[in-house]
Amino acid sequence: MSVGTETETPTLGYARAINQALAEEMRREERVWMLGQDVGKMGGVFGVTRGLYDEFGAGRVRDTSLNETFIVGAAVGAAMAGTIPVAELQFADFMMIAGDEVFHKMAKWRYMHGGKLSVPMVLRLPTGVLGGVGAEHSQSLEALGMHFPGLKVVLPATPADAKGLLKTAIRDSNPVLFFEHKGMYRVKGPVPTDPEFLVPFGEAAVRRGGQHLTVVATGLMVPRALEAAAALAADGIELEVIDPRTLVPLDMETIVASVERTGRALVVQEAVRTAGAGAEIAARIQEAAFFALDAPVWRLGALDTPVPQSPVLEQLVIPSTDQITAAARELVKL
Amino acid sequence: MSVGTETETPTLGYARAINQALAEEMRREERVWMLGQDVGKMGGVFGVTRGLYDEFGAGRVRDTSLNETFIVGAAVGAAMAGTIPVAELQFADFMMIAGDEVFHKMAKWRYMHGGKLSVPMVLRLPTGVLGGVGAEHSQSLEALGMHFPGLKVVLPATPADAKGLLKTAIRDSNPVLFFEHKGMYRVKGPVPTDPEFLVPFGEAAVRRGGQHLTVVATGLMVPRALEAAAALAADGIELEVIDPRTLVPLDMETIVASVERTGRALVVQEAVRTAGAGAEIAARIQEAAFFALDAPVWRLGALDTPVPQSPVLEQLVIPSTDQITAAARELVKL
Amino acid sequence: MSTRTKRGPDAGGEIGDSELLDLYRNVSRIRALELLLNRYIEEHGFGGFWHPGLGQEGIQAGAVSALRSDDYLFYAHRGLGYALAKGMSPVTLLADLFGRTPGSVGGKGGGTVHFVDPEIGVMGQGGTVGSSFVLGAGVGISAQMLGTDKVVAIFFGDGSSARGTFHEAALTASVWKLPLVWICENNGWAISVPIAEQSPTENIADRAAAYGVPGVIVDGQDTLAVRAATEEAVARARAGEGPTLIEAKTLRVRGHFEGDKQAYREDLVDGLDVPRDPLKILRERVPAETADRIDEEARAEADAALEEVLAMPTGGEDVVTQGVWV
Amino acid sequence: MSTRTKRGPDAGGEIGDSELLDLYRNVSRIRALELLLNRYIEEHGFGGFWHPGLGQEGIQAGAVSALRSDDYLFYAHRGLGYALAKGMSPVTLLADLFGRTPGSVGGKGGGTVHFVDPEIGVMGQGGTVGSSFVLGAGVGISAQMLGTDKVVAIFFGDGSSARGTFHEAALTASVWKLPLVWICENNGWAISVPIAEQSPTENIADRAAAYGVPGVIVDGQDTLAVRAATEEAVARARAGEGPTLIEAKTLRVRGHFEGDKQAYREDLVDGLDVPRDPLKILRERVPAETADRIDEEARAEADAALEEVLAMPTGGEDVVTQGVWV
Ligand SMILES: Cc1ncc(C[n+]2csc(CCOP(=O)(O)OP(=O)(O)O)c2C)c(N)n1
Ligand SMILES: Cc1ncc(C[n+]2csc(CCOP(=O)(O)OP(=O)(O)O)c2C)c(N)n1
Ligand SMILES: [Mg+2]
Ligand SMILES: [Mg+2]
Repeated sequence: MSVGTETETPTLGYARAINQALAEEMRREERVWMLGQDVGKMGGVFGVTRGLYDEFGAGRVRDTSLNETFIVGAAVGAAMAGTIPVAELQFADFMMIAGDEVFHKMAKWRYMHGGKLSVPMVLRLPTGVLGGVGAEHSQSLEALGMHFPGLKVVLPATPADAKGLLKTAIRDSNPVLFFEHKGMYRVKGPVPTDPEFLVPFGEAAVRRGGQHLTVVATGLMVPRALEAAAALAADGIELEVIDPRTLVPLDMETIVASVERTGRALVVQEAVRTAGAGAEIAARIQEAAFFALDAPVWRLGALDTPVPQSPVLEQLVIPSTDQITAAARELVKL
Repeated sequence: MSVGTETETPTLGYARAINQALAEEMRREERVWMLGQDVGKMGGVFGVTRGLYDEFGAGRVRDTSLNETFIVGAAVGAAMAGTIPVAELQFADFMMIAGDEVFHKMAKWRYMHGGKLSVPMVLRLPTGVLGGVGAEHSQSLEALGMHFPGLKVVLPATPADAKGLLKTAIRDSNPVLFFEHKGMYRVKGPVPTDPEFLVPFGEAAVRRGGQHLTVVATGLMVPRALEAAAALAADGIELEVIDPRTLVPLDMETIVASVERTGRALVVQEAVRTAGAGAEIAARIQEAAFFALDAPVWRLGALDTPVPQSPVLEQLVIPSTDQITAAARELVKL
Repeated sequence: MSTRTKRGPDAGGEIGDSELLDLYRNVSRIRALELLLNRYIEEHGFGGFWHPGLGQEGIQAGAVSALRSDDYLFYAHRGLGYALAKGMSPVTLLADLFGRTPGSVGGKGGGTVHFVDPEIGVMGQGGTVGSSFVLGAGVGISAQMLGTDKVVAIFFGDGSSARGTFHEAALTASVWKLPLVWICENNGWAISVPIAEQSPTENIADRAAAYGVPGVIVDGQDTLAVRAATEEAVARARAGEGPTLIEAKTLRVRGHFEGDKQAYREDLVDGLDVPRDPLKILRERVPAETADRIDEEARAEADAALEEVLAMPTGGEDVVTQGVWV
Repeated sequence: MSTRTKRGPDAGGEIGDSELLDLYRNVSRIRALELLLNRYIEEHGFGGFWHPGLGQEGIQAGAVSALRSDDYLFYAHRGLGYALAKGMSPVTLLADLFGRTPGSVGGKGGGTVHFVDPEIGVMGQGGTVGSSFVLGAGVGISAQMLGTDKVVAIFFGDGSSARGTFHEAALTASVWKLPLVWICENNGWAISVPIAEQSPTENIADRAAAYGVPGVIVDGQDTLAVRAATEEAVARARAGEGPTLIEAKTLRVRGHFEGDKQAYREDLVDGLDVPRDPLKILRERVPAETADRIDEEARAEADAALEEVLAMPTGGEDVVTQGVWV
């Protein structure tokens, strides 16, 4: 990026990319608005919504009280009645406080009413480990979104995807859970400025090509998988790294086509391994590509423990680059 | 069972077996008590707790207001402070209303406090389809319990297990989610009267032996799988039907040993198929027994829709005996 | 803000003759459906839950009569009265109750019966009672943001008032002056739990002060009094002055659901007798012959509707997966 | 039940000389930790969240001084004062704050720092504020059922009072007369949202009437007044008369977390200046030399504790999976 001139894809942080998506969509469509704790004057506890209150005012950027059932429930109600709310919970974990609103009302209201109402809204969910924020502020809960039909589930792993997927989410007529990784807010990357830049749902991104092993990774695990791939390339082991980007809808075609070539698959997630999204992906891979597989589908995920608060312990719980490297190295030999 | 004389294993309904477990454990241990909506004078909306209020009084069988966060949260608090609460939510779905209490406080309080506190409690959760009670009263949400470490997850499929597992749950020092199938409350079966009859956690039950296909089924799917097995036996296809009984801990040994003999596995759950417990079980089977498998592990589960209210539509959503039969027949030929 | 009490038949505001007849007609129509369903279920049983609203018809019809047809409605689980009064047809409502495809939700909504008609603001129902507090507040936000002066009426029971969603919604709704009217049908019971065990205060409306909104107590058997109280609250909401909490005192005539043995209950009401019957109280304002004719029409309408509905199809695999996503 | 206000230094009840010194010592010890952490974080940064309680020490020490050592405590996220006053050592508390293995939770609790000491009733903390309302009520049930006369003190902020858990717990706690004391530290802010945007009523204590419990407003800068109000509430709870809602008026001196720029705030407090400083107000009751000596000891204790803690290990793979299940 040349300094001083605006190129098509300047470098931007993941958080700023989200901010840009919000600003662009609010400019484009008056009915889009935001609510959440401290999203207004403060610009969000992570600074993601900075400047939006000044541009759009208190009516469209609403600070709420400490009331998660209201934040999500009111968004659902507002969405049914003609506006397009983008609600923020300060931590994805807080979905569990508004579980009835997220997993029942937001997900099912349309179906329960025979398709006569729709719920066009986005719930922004800062997810994952951040370094020291503990068991109820660090979880990766995207699997839940897959188990309650009616939701779409998005998990961007790059600044460009953060922007393009959020814009698509806001334009989608369905309710969308948007898991933005708070540990990646400062990760920088190229981000298109075209206001019509949209990343479609249900199209996985092949982050790196390779013939020995298909690695399916999401969120923070994408850069770690790419690091592992770089390390293994030195030994002649070529990983194909696929980032599904959306879990609902899930692009199994791309994944299965890859596994049919490589004959092996490793699924990596930051979430607790047991009953996570990776279990679903692994189960589907072997359903669809069993006879092409040379080895079992392996999974890496967080240990079966809550996330401990200590930033040191926390990293022992989620998969590290080294663990991905080691698992991949072992799996290609099986 | 001979009429008039008490045998060791008289025939009892699933709901009465639960009632008996509650009564026995409350007699055995004074610190055991109950709370929930209408569990007292009314004896529960499904009649499961009938008679307990009369025997143990209002202090130990407490009717609450319409406050799910209180029901679960107060149970967690009480458990930390020296009593053993058995809380009831009227429908398992209502866990989502008390999501922070169930999946954070109940599950993680011990770990978050360095193991210095414990939460010996049981949360009783009437689960599954009942016939016409709709999207927010019919779900099978046991997979969530697996994804939040710290909980134990129990799913009895027979009256004897309902009793024996509940007694074990009450005596366990960990928090337990006890999913009792409300569609099976009237199912009858032999139930031991020995007050020390306990069914251990983490030991699957092999409901029927067979050499062609391992079927892993839970809850209402156990009798359906057994029906399917009976139908297929006529054609010389022998299913081995395994009921894990507890999902946390999960007895993979029994399942894997079976699959290593049969070479094939079908996992059946009433829950939404995507990201359910069956995904975890299928993923683990192929991890552990890949080289013994002759075919992919298949899964049956509910369609990716909320449960519709109509009793007719509802049965179209969850796996039927015929679907299990058909899938098993196809899978053994693969 | 202090709690006011309005009681007795004379508390009702002005009402024109034709409006009075409309109101009587709706109370009578709801009653006819209640009695019909009672009879049907006694004879045939029922899959699912039916929560009879017998005796609470006056609240439902009275309050809804104070709404404009484009105002929003979140009804409670006790009967079909709310939506009938708002303008949905008994055929649609019964079709929904019986899970038939031509109903407004096509057999998909429920637990307790759901129905929906966005055209006239009927916004549906959740299976978890009290979930409408936050949803309704959100509808109010949209109504405001879109520059309409529509009002959102939210019905709920005394039991449901204990939900945390009430607290979370009420605090912000009051600060934001959302156009809401909360109508609590206090029938003294949450299933088997009497009000004294649920509430530390005598009245639910006593909680209004905590939220800085007016609390109004009204005799729920007096349809005109309910209407008048709601009119005032609606006017306040429409004027941008924020929510009002109305508590209509009534009693649960039948069991929580049809079939409930009510062994927990000492003040059992006898059969279908309605103490201080709202229909009879309102009838005093209507010429007897007119009332008789309306009652007769209401019964005929209900009977015909049920007959029509029982002949309707329940869907199959073609409909079951529709409507999950747009 | 009406809301009463207690203000000013003379509102305090009787207090013996040695109790007064103990109280002063605790306010001073908390203050020393606050200032120490402020300095440390300025110099070294910090992983995790530190929510400074500077200026709120008097509420924390004053209220806790009204508890028995076997009474239960649910502290809030603003500082270490509550648990220090209850009897936990600054070494343990700082070890927990810095995620060290010898801390009471061994590096596992947090978000905001957690600590626990069941022996003296310190029952831990959730990462979701306001979750203690329902948990604390449950502890109160056990206390009652086990025949003890223990009381449960639950601290929370003005912001946290909006949680639905408060409503759900308060209704039943009042009906069941649970032995609870709710202590709201109203510092005027929930992160960036001022109290006027969170609450439709001027005072949080105004909500007490909705729950049929006494509401008491007290000057939170006046440690003795807080103590006196808490003593009364504790006596009431211990006597089986149920909960009391105490609102201590204070202000947030620093940012929500250390590092918060507070660009949203107009009434910024300058640096570490504490308006109406509770330490100074309480100091007036203590001989100056004694106070100086206590302050000096408090600083020394804090410094030594931090030094000790920074040399402590953070655990590794051996501890990380322990304590999930029993
Ligand atoms: C959140 C939730 N908890 C419990 C239930 C089960 N339930 C349905 S109605 C009801 C009682 C409601 O009482 P009230 O609000 O007074 O209404 P009423 O039935 O008396 O009309 C209960 C507990 C539910 N549907 N949702
Ligand atoms: C349920 C929940 N929502 C949001 C948060 C994030 N959060 C932490 S503290 C806080 C503000 C609390 O305000 P208040 O209760 O007044 O306490 P104060 O910080 O002023 O001491 C918020 C929003 C949280 N931890 N838990
Ligand atoms: Mg009621
Ligand atoms: Mg505050």
